[in-house]
Amino acid sequence: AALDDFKSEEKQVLRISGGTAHIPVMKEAAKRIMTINPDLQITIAGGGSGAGIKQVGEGLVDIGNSGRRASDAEIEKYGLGMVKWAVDGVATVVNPKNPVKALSGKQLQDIFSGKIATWKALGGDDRPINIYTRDKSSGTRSVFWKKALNKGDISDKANFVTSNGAMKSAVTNDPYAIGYVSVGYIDKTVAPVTLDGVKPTLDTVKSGEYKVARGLYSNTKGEPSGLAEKFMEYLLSSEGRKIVVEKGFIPVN
Amino acid sequence: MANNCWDKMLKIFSWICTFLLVTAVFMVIGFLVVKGYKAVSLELIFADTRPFDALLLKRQVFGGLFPAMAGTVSLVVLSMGFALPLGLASGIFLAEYAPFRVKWFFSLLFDILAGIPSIVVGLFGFSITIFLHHFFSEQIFPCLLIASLSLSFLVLPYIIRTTQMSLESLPLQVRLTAPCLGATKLENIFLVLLPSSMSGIISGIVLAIGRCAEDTAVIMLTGAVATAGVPKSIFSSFEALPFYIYYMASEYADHSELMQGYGAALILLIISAGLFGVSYGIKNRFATKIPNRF
Amino acid sequence: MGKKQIKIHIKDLWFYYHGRSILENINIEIEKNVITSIVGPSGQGKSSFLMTLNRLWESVDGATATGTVEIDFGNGFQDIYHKKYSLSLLRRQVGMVFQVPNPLPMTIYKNIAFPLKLMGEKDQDQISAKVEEALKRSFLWEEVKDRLCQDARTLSGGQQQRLCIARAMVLEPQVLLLDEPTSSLDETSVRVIEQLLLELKSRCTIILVSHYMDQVKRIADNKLVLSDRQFKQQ
Amino acid sequence: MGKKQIKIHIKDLWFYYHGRSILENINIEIEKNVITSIVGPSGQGKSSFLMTLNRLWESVDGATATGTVEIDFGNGFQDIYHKKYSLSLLRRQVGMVFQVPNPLPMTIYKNIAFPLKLMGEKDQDQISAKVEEALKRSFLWEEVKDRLCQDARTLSGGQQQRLCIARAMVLEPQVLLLDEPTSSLDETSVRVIEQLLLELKSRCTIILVSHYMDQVKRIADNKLVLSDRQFKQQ
Amino acid sequence: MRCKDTIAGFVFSGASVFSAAVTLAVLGFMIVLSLPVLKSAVFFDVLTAPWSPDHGQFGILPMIVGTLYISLVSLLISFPLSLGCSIFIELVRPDGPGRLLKKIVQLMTAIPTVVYGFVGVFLLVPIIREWFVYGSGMCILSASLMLALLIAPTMILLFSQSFARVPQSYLNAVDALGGNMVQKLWYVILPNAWRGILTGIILAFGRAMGDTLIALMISGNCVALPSSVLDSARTLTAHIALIIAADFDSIEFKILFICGITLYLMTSCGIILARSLDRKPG
Ligand SMILES: Nc1ncnc2c1ncn2[C@@H]1O[C@H](COP(=O)(O)OP(=O)(O)OP(=O)(O)O)[C@@H](O)[C@H]1O
Ligand SMILES: Nc1ncnc2c1ncn2[C@@H]1O[C@H](COP(=O)(O)OP(=O)(O)OP(=O)(O)O)[C@@H](O)[C@H]1O
Ligand SMILES: [Mg+2]
Ligand SMILES: [Mg+2]
Ligand SMILES: O=P([O-])([O-])[O-]
Repeated sequence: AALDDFKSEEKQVLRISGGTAHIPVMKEAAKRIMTINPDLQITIAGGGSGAGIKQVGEGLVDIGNSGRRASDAEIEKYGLGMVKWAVDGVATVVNPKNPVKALSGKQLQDIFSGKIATWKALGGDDRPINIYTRDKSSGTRSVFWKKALNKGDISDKANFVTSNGAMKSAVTNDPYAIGYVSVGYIDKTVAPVTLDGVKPTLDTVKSGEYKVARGLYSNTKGEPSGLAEKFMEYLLSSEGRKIVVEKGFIPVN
Repeated sequence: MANNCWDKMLKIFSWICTFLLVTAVFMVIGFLVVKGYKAVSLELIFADTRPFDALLLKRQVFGGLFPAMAGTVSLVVLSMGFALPLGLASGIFLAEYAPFRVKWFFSLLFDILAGIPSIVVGLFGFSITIFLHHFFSEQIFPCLLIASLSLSFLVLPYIIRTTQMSLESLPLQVRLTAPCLGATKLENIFLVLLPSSMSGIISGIVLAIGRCAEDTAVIMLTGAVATAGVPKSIFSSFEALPFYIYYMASEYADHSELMQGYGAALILLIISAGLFGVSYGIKNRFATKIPNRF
Repeated sequence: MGKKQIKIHIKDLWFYYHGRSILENINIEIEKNVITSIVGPSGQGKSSFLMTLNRLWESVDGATATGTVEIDFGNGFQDIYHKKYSLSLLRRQVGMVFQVPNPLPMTIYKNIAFPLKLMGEKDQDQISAKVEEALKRSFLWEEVKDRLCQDARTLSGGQQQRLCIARAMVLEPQVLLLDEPTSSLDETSVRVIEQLLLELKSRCTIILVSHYMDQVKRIADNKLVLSDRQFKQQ
Repeated sequence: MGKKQIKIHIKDLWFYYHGRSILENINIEIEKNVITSIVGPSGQGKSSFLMTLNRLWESVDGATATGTVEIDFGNGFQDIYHKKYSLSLLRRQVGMVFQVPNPLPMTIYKNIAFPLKLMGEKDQDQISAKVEEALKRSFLWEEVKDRLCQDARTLSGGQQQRLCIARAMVLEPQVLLLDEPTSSLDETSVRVIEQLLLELKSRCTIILVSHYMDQVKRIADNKLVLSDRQFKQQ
Repeated sequence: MRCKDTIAGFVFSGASVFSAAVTLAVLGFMIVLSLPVLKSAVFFDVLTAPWSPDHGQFGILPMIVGTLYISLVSLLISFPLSLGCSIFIELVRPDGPGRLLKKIVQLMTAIPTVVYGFVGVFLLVPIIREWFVYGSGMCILSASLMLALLIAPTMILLFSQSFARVPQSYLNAVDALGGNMVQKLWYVILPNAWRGILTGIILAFGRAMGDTLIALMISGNCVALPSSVLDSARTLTAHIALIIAADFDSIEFKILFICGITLYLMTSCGIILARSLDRKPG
């Protein structure tokens, strides 16, 4: 559907919450829709993929985003309708000042489990490694944990942040940080880490070379309807796909 | 002399403490002012929308503070709308009606309420919402209404206690004036006692407003979100200034968003200090202008 | 002087604060249209006694009074402590003025109009006529007629006290209770108020608590001395 | 009477509150081992004058004094306003007693022992000997010897005042300043304290501010009248 | 008239019963919602185990320790500072600066917590990281420093209030006996004002424990038991803010109410203690 479809809508509210990787795209789409029809109000909250699935399932929001596929149990329990509208990777990131820009999978697991505790051991400064992680609700975390860490431990000394955005700014601010964000979030304020020789970029994710990849989903309770349906259609429309590209993700065909 | 030496040390200690505290405070304020003053402009608030259009709600503001400020204002208005009548009535009850034991017990409860961490009040509000959503109506979500109700619980004890204390501190003579002329208890309260203690009550209310405008913990659990635009109904989520600052501090995307964070923090600081000044002014004005002969 | 007329009969009056007796078994009579002064050391219960005459103690925490107080408001003696006796009626007929002038936090005009409003008077012309009359009678009209809309608390102490007397007088009470009404005032104000009381005597029965023997000598017709929870007539 | 001995020389003393002068250009001498009384209307600066003699004004907001006050503590006249003059030394030699007795919130014994503790005295035997002596000297010993461990605030007014005098005397000051020390006491207590002062006269120079002319006549050797910011000897 | 009066009485008492009920409802609601956990066998684990949902461990001990650790350190920093400042205001009292300091302290009460958090993130955290050459700078020390500023006005105002309440006659007595300022403080002011001081400490401690934003923003929020002030830690309040997004049916979510109850009880005990101190004449 094109933007014009929204013009005819009555005054109403569309609630969106969940995955934080989705937020830039959601914000942009909302902005365009609300400009076309100021009567519409679209509210966007974070919380993480887990929260998105739960909240939409409970009927607290109209659209719940997730950075992972909802589990079969979840789909069954809530009768979710899913739309996958982008492909994304999860990249390990460090501060740009950090000389360590490549790691092996083993090294990465050892860092996150706390076995390797200083950058010196990896050829960097003689400073402890500050690990940043997300809480259990995060889809980014569950993908990273499964595909990059092979379900290895994450040290309990890790600092917690609440969103992809927060992860990025935490790593930007801390020269000795290591963390993980959605590939779409990478810009020059954080440096992606080459994992087992593959650099996480849009291209390597697209080509399937970079393994830590996932889809970005928007879920509704039951099949989408009303404004939520129009919103989803808009995301999949050519204009929506342009936004997806603009914000650094790979639109699905 | 040993004596003098101790004295000097105490003086030096107190000067050092003062110096440290004042420096720290000025560092906090100065840091915001130095970093944030450039960001403060109409554009910070209205972004590229024309202020006039925004104020008339003709157009949505994106990337500006306007929705957050509008959210905070609605939040303050609503929560004071709940807390004020309730608080004044309870304060009047405690001061004028309650027998000693009841007064003792209730003021203990209100002191406890004043001490409850705001996040716990937020948790309370949130779980009430979920409860209602499950068992009452699918249409109840965390929203402006819920947030302002929870906030009103947070500031309720302040209003109750200031009302009670201002009423109680009135001298017996003032209390007896109207009864002497044949007034009933109610007439006495509304025509004499409340007007006489107005300055104390108002400055308490202004401080409560400041608390509403400032609190983050309650609203982040009860409906404040990252993007919502100007709230259109009391049943929708909303943006708020303090939550915006928190959000920007943890996940600004680029330099311009960071600057908005600084600007927002500075504006909130100015609003809070302004409210404080107003409350202070009210207290002083009433205290000095009208000679208090009682 | 003609035959003495009695205005108030007090029989067997006891007064307590939190169960501690302040006045015990008071039996006295108060003459009509004269100034009766009450003197005695501080803390003996002079103010408390006045409060028994308009039941003001009922608004004070911990105070109790027992006994009968009969006042003749023109239709024979009636016990004001009787259950059915209306409190607001009583207070309209027994005015009271305190030691420290206590204007209400409103304009001068509204201060005087206040008791009328409480009575339910609605007619604005009537009210303003009565306000003017009360202010004139208390020698205050000339001083305040141009500033009736100012806050009453901006008046001087003596003016405030006269305002309070005018406020008490606007309902035309038959009994006026005055609790050390001049003790916070300067010499000139005191004289003006004493003059005023002497004028008022013709229309109401005045009971005046005073610390100043001079004053009592100057204006009182009768003197009651309170000591040891009892009155002694002198 | 033998030749007069001078204890205090006051030269060119000015005293101010917030820049407003209270005492102007005072030049007087105070005789040794007699009772000098200071009289004058209220608010003239009598208390302020006493405070200039032990520099107590330095603890009062907005007070300033200039000039020289020379006291002979046995080794010639020394200017107590000299920069190097130790404040605590001075206050130990110039005792002071206030109008309202001000016992500290501790036991009777500790009240008297307090100045000794301030001085750094550690020897308990010495302290208790001195306390006993001071109490005896102020006629208080018999009354309190069985209750030394009670809170001093349980004493009667007169006893409290004698306690304060005892406390001031325990450091054996050579000058004793008394600011209306009997004005809050009953007749009997007043007499006892007057008696006490006459006794103390032999060991210290007493300066007594008093409102009561009778008292001044009874016990003072010299009388200074303060009026218009100046002293007039009478 | 009578009728109006009675109705008003009912309205007023109704309002206050409602307000009082809110206080109890907050506790009641949390107890009801955490009943499943309270009843089950995990309850004891909850208070002692570490937090590791991946391994099925839901202990809040690290958060309790974190809360106490951060509040205590902030108190340790803030108490001497506040004492010094109130001595400055009430005892040393240089004319101008004394009054100015009081104004500044009163103004401080108006600074929003989120502003302290914001400044903490961008000013304090980098400084701490560079000075101590350890960790990320998001640590107990950073949070405590900011909290110390937050609670200082509470203490300073209460301290100076109770200093000012010491009767002038006591102070005069010490002055006239040649005592100096330290002796005055030690022998007269502190013995008389200690209730006020203790009340101030308790209330400030409650304030520190109850604050969410500062800890959430700058203490790092890690779930390990902290072992030094430079370690990152998580408070109960921050824990609530972080976990609130969890599934409503999960144990994690129910544990939040245990956190809430813990906070509620800790602050209420403080209030009751402070009140019982305040009631007796000092
Ligand atoms: N509200 C009150 N509660 C308890 N006791 C009171 C109260 N008001 C007064 N009293 C006590 O009742 C006694 C009589 O008080 P009252 O004010 O009648 O004395 P008074 O003769 O008017 O004294 P004064 O000359 O000082 O005005 C006093 O001992 C006083 O302590
Ligand atoms: N702390 C103060 N600040 C400013 N002015 C003061 C202060 N104390 C006293 N004064 C003023 O200084 C003047 C002298 O006061 P002082 O107490 O010395 O008088 P006094 O002769 O002892 O009076 P009294 O007989 O009433 O005790 C008075 O006019 C008083 O108003
Ligand atoms: Mg009286
Ligand atoms: Mg004096
Ligand atoms: O916030 P997430 O995208 O990591 O679920």
